[in-house]
Amino acid sequence: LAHDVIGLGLVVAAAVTLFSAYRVVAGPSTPDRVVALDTIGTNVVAIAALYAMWTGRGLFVDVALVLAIIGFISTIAVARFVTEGDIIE
Amino acid sequence: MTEVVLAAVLGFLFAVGTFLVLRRDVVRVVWGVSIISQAANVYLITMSSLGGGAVPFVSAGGADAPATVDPLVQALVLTAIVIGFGTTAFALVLTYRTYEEHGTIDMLELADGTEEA
Amino acid sequence: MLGFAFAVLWLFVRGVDIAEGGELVLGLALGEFLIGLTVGIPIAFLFRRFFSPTPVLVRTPRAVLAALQYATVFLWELLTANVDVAYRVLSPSMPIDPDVIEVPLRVETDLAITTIANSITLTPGTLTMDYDAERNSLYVHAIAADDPSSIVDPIRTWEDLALVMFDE
Amino acid sequence: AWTPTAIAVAALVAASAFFSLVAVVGFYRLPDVYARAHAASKSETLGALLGLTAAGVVVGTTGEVFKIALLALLVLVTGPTAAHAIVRSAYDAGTDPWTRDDDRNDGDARVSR
Amino acid sequence: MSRYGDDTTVIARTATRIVSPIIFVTAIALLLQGHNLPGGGFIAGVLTAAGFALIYVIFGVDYVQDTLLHRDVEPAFGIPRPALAADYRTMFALGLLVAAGAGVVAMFFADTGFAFLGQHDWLYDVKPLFKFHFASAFAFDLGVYLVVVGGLLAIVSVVGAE
Amino acid sequence: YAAAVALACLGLVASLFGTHGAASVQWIPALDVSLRFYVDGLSLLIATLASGVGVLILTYSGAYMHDESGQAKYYAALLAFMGSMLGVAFAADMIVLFLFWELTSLSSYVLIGHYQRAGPSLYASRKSMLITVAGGLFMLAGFLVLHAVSADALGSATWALFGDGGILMPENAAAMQAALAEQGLLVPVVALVGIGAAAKSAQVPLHIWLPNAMEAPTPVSAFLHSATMVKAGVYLVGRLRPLLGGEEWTAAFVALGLLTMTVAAILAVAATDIKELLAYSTASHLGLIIAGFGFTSFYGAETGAFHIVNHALFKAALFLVAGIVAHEAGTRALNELGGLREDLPITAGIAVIAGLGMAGVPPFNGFYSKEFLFKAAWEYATVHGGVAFLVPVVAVFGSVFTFLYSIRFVAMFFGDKPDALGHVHSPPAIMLGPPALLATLAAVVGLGGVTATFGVHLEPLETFVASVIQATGGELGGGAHAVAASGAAGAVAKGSEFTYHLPTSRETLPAATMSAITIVLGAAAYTEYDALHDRLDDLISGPLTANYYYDGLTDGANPFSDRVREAVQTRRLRTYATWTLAAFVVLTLGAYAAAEVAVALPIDELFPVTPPKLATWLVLALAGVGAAMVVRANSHVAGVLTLSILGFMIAIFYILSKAPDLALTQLVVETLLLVIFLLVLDRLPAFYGNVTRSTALRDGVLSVAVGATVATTVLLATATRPDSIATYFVERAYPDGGGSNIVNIILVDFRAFDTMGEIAVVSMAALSIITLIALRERGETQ
Amino acid sequence: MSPPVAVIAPLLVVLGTAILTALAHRSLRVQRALSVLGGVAYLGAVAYLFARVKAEGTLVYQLSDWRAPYGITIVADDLSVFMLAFGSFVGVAALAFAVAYVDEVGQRVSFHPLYHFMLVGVTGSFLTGDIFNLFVWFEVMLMSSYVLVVFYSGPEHTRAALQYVVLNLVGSALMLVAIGGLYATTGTLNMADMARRLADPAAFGITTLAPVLGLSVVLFVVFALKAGIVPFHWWVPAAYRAAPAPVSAALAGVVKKVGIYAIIRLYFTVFAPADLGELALPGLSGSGPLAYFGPVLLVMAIASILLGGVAAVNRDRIDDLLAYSSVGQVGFIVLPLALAAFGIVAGVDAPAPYGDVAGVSGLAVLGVTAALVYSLNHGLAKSALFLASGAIHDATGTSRLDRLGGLAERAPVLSGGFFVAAIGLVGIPPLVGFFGKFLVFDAAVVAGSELALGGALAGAILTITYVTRAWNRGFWGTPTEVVDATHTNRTQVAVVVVLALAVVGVGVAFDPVLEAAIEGATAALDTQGYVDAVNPDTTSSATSGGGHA
Repeated sequence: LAHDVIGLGLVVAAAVTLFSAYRVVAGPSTPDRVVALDTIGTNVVAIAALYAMWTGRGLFVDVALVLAIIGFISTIAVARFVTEGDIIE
Repeated sequence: MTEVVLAAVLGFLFAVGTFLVLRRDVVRVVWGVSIISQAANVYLITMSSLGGGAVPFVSAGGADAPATVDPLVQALVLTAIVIGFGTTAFALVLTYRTYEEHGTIDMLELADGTEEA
Repeated sequence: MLGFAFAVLWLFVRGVDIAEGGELVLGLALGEFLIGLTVGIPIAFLFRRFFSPTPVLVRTPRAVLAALQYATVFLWELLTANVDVAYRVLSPSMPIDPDVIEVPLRVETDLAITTIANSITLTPGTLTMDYDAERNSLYVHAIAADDPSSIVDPIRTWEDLALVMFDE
Repeated sequence: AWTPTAIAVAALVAASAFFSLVAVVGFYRLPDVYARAHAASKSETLGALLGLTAAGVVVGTTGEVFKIALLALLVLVTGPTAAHAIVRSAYDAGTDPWTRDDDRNDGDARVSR
Repeated sequence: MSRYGDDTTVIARTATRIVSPIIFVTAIALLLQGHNLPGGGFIAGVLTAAGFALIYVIFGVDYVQDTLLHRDVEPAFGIPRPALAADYRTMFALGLLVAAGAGVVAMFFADTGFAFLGQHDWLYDVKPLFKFHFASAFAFDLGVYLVVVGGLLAIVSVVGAE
Repeated sequence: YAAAVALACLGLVASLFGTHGAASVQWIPALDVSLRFYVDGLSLLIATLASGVGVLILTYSGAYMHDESGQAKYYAALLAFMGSMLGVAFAADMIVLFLFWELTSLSSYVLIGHYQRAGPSLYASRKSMLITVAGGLFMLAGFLVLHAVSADALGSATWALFGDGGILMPENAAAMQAALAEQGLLVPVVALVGIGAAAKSAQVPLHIWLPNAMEAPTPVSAFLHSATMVKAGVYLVGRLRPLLGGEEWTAAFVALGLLTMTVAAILAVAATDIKELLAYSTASHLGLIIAGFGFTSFYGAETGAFHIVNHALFKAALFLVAGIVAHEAGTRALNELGGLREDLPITAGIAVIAGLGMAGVPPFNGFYSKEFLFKAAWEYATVHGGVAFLVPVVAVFGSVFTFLYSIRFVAMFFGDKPDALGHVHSPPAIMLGPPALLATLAAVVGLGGVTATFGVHLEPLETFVASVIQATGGELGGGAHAVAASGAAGAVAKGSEFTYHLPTSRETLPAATMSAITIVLGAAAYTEYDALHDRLDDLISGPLTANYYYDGLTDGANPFSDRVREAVQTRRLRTYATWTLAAFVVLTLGAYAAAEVAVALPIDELFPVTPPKLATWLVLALAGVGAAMVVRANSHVAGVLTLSILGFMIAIFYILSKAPDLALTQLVVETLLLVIFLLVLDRLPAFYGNVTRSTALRDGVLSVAVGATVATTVLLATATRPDSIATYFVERAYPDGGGSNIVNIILVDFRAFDTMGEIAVVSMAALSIITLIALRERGETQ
Repeated sequence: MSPPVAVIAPLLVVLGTAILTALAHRSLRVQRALSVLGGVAYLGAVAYLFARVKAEGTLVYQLSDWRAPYGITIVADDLSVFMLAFGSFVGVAALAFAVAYVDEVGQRVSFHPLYHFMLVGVTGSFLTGDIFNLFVWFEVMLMSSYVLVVFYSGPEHTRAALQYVVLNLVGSALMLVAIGGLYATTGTLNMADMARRLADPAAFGITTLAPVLGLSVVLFVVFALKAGIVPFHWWVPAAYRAAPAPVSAALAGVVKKVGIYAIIRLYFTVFAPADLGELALPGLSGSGPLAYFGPVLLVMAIASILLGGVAAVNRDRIDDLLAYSSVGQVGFIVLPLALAAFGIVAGVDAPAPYGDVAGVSGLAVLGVTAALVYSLNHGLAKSALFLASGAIHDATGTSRLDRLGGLAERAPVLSGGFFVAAIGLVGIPPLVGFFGKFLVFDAAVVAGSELALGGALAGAILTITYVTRAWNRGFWGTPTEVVDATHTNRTQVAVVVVLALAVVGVGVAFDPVLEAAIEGATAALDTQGYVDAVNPDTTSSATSGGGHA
């Protein structure tokens, strides 16, 4: 049961990345591309964690850990870029 | 498992990469180059044609040696990723310098800048 | 002593297993803790200036209770918040009328402000848009803001919890 | 098999998948940037949180429970901060929030490019 | 305490203050557990560089420079503007030295080639507590870590100060 | 005091008289090329000529140019030239011969370019260098063929011309010739070597560098032209005569020789200044020598050998006289030089002796050698009959012109002196020394012939020329024809005894008549010399002369190379990338077609569908879609964001294919790349190149070709699973890697060298970005 | 000492110097001293390695002694030692020149580390024994040459660098593709092991060898791109012109050779024993990959000789002329390789000095020897010319021929060096150029292909035209006013003269060089010697991992 629910979760994650990728592409303005990207990032975090469950071994968790950090960093960087140009004043 | 899908996607990635490389403005060229190097990295992974088998981590204590996807390819890809990153970052800064020197970033009139001295 | 906090954090990161096979073996944890100490202290040394006067939360016991009940209220709000956001999003007629309201804050240590901002974002209906320093107030974007006060007073409850927690 | 941990895991994973979908649906349904950012990042953070607790319940040796706990804390802290950064940048980009009947009260705009 | 904060609100700053130790400790953890869990010098280096990049993004280079390392701002001659670049250069040169040194030093231990036969890990363990086997592949990892951190930070800070 | 040096080496040459040895020191034992020196008649002749004339020229130039700059370079080059000429004379193997051959052309290049400020001397030096070195290359090709052939003719391949196993040794010249013949390589070898010899000794059509080489100072041109350099070609022909002697050799060289003789003589008649006249006459006399060597009969060898001696004597004297005249009178134009007799008396005497020798008037020495040529031509005509008769006719025709211009040269000493000259004062004694010595030697040789009819021979000259003759093989017996007129007097009884005397006996009548005809015709034609002169002028301008082709070639090459370069080096990256990728696609598909690979589309194990497989498909599909969206991104920021989506997708793909720390690195690298992109992007202008349809179409086709190639490579490469070395890593990583993370163990422990190289790349990336930024402030090229 | 650490010594020396100069970026004099000291120590280490290899055959060195296919082996056999010998000489000469040529700030910022990293890449790629490592060292070499080309980031430096960077990034991606494919088909990264597996595929579970040809072509494209052969030579003129003179000397003398070496090593040793059945394309006879490469190389060689020669005739800047002529000379290097490929396919054998190595055809030995000798000549003469043009550029401020006249009077020593090097390029005996050309002609004659002979002759004549043209225009003639203001500084001239003398010296004492070249050629050609020098272990491993075919 847990196994196939997690399988389902994986498919959901793939779906989520697909839909939000559409938003990244067709988004009217830059910020909501970024929002889409950020959701994808955190979502992929959940995906990685789920996949860790799926294979049963827990070493994808610190992949997920790094992934969460990276998503956050890229969002912050893009958020700064959207406000005004150079990031490091 | 998914040679066909993978091969198609990889071919497509390379096609998009070269297409971008052939555009006029330098940023797209750099994009194309970075897409190509990332696709080359993925291509390397497919080379090991990942069949079944576990993660390439023997557990602590190292009893068994299950059939893992082979770790050599991952080492090669890891090296290739960082190398690609270094060169792409350099290419980026180079485009930025080119723009500073020439004032424009499209290839065409980069073409007919006069040559002197 | 914030090197000490880093040692604890290191314990968390390495994921030392305490209760493996029944009883807790502290030996391994202690070994890891010492490694954390040798790793944490240089980081603290490096970032000494970084953590500006993080309020040395002298743990007067009331603040500890306040922190505990803050965490429970936070968890509960988290669950209810997303339910009605999910409900609000999924219902065909989207009952949202978003508007930006401005909430002056009473806390002014910036750790308190940050916890307030984060907890607001995670509770239903509000997202902190901006914070301007000299007026010490938050711009909150409410998604279901039928009237400003029903949005403001859950923020007040968070505040007087935070006031107790950071005791200033 | 229906062991209690399996039920808990199934429930948590289902809930996390549900909240992730809600975030994406929120993406499409909500009209303007703030609402999108508002709904998406909030429920997305929660989705990740539930998935992580599911991982916490499931995982083998308890060595990694702390990692997952740390990951949960990280998602909890960086989620709203990222959303806040995005919304503020959108706000500085000058896209004004959409209201039901397009009237606004007591806000000011500061545009820098 | 000097002048910034015009466009980074306090929330972003304290969030970074809270998150960035986690990033650094994770990076060090990834470095130290490189041997038997996914880790190693690369990811640790790249992650630390990302952490520093985050700090540059939020706080800015000058803030890091004069409050963190209270280095004066004037770059020595021939260094681009952030004077930090000078000691990032030494950092990655040091990393290269550590990596090459780890190789050459291993050459003397087991008079084999320029590398490390199974590391004679000097596990100095005071027996009741931990046993910390310190691999000499770790020396190589440390070299890689220093190089990646120095290099990427030099890149980010130089391009950033641009 | 350079003369002292020359005297020293004349002494050395003198010491080699009469010896007959071969000395060799190893130079490159691997190729068995060794410095072989072989001393026999022909080489001694060339060596004495080079060193003897060298000594005279050096003393003469001591006075001639003691006021010009750059003398050290001049003397060094002259001595180097003489040394290399001696090398050519004594070289006994092909590579060493080629070595000294090229060295002569190099030193002549330096000598002709002596006036390095004057334009025409630069032009002349380049022309001579080009022609002689090009000729040398052809000759090298010929030698290589000879070398390759000698491998199976003599068993072991050698470079040696003489000494043991040398190809010109009499006992295996025949073997070589036979081997060349049945491989059909005889004609190309004769052609290649002929071109080399022709280039060097200024045969038609490669004679064009000769008149231009007049720019050099007179002693140089005298030295170069008359005495030595053009002798090198003749020496080569003489040297190879016993090897390649056959009727296609005769046909080739006689035609070449006689053609040069007439054309050069005509051009000499048309010349207007004395050095140019002497240059053309050198070319025609060399044609005569080559024609002589072309004949495989005994007379041919006699002509060649004897004429070399005579030509060196009178031509060197004439050049030095011309130098004196040009130096004192100041001008070189023929038509305002006249009546130099009463204030240049002894030079007049010298000029008369040398000039008449050149004309071939009895009893001067040129006459005997020309008569030998007539004998050779005549009995070649009698033997072959038919068209062979125009050989003597051409010989007579050419020698008429020779007679004409030589009388013209002598005539400028007689007659009235035009007042434009003023008083030409007599040259200092040591400028008169060498010409006087040469003229007396010429007179002695001439009188030797007169006394030969009365039976007193001058002994050493005849033995010397005899030794030269059988060095060039003398009578080439190879071949079916017998000497039809073998009724020659007892004079040729001992096979190689060489005498020259006035025509007394009866059967030299046709030769004597031919020479009489030339003298009469010449004297007749001399009266309206001027009319003849300016009719020749106007019909030699334009495309008849080879000069026109050479100038066309060199000047035409410049714009041609510009157009080639414009076509090739368009500074567009697009063309470069298209060429590179097109070549890549063509070569790879060619390789696949060549190896007829079977591309198998393994559809069948798409199933069973398991959720991670589905997830990876979705992710991969999304990666592809993301890449496509990058193309249609309408702003830089959008492109960067989709690129980072692509990065995320690839990271997920790594996670799903169980590569966690690859995912980690890919993710973090992706973020840092994103950060750097953003840092760089806001500095760049928002410029979006819009594409025209045609270019987009071509790019599309090319990129699809590239994609297809890569896709086939993927399909082919993953078709088979050989047993790779990864299994070894898996089970050895833990015990002696000491860690359970195999990837890290491989990176850090097994293949640490790659990691080393790769951190070098990272550090260089950092260093280079610092450099790019640091050197920005002073980026202007100094 | 047990395993020959001499093999790794040059690499360690250069790596150490690079690191130390990078560390000492404060004071310029320390950098210079360290850099020149490191260069000299590197030359010493290479000379020592050369002596060891000549004394006791190929030295193989397993890094951290993991058996060959599993660790990285470093092989110093006669071929790589030959290339390394003159590569290091040219590299150190260019370095000594750079100390006096590159300006102060550039040197203190990062010239020395970068240059030494380039030398690291060069040495690594010469000495390495496996393909991925070759890729890594290519990257190191490429990366440093990117930077060195943009060193003075003027407008058309950046432009040239941009094209160079983009082309090579695509090249390295393609190389990754080829290496991955090769690993997927043969299952190993080690060259010797790969040669062994290609020799009899069945023993290693390799079913088809067909894709190997394609993959080797992809690899060849990358090497051709690096060596600057014709359809891939686009970056050459721009990069050489944009780079500072010592860098372009190093590029022309060393980096180009790395491409040539990679071509020789991979095609003549590694891929030679693979037989793919009969090739299907018309006009190709024979069954090895060399049968396919023979004509390909021949066409590319002739094309590059003609194109380089013709384009070089009318250049009016010296380093432009030298750039095109180096494209032409590369044709001369590749031409005998094509003939060697023919030799191997058709099995013609050559006369004495080359014919007596067992098992390989004489022509192949002759071809590879000709290529090696010509690349030696090209390395020495061309880099002397580049350095001379740098010295001229530095002394007079311009390098346009029509503004240089009569340099021979004002700077006699420099022009003497230029003259000797130019003459060496033309092929006047007894300089090396003659022997290079002579061996190429000899190969053409022995192979009996007029096309090659004609191409070589045309190339030789074209070389004479542009060399005499450059010499007449630039050095003779009346001195112009920029020439009167020259003051050459003496280390530059000293380095040029040293290289010119090396050209003469190598020519006169050609015998040891030829033997070294012949041993290099034999080392390149007999794979069996190479394989059992490396001797990868033959654990026909019972556990074939993954379990499906």
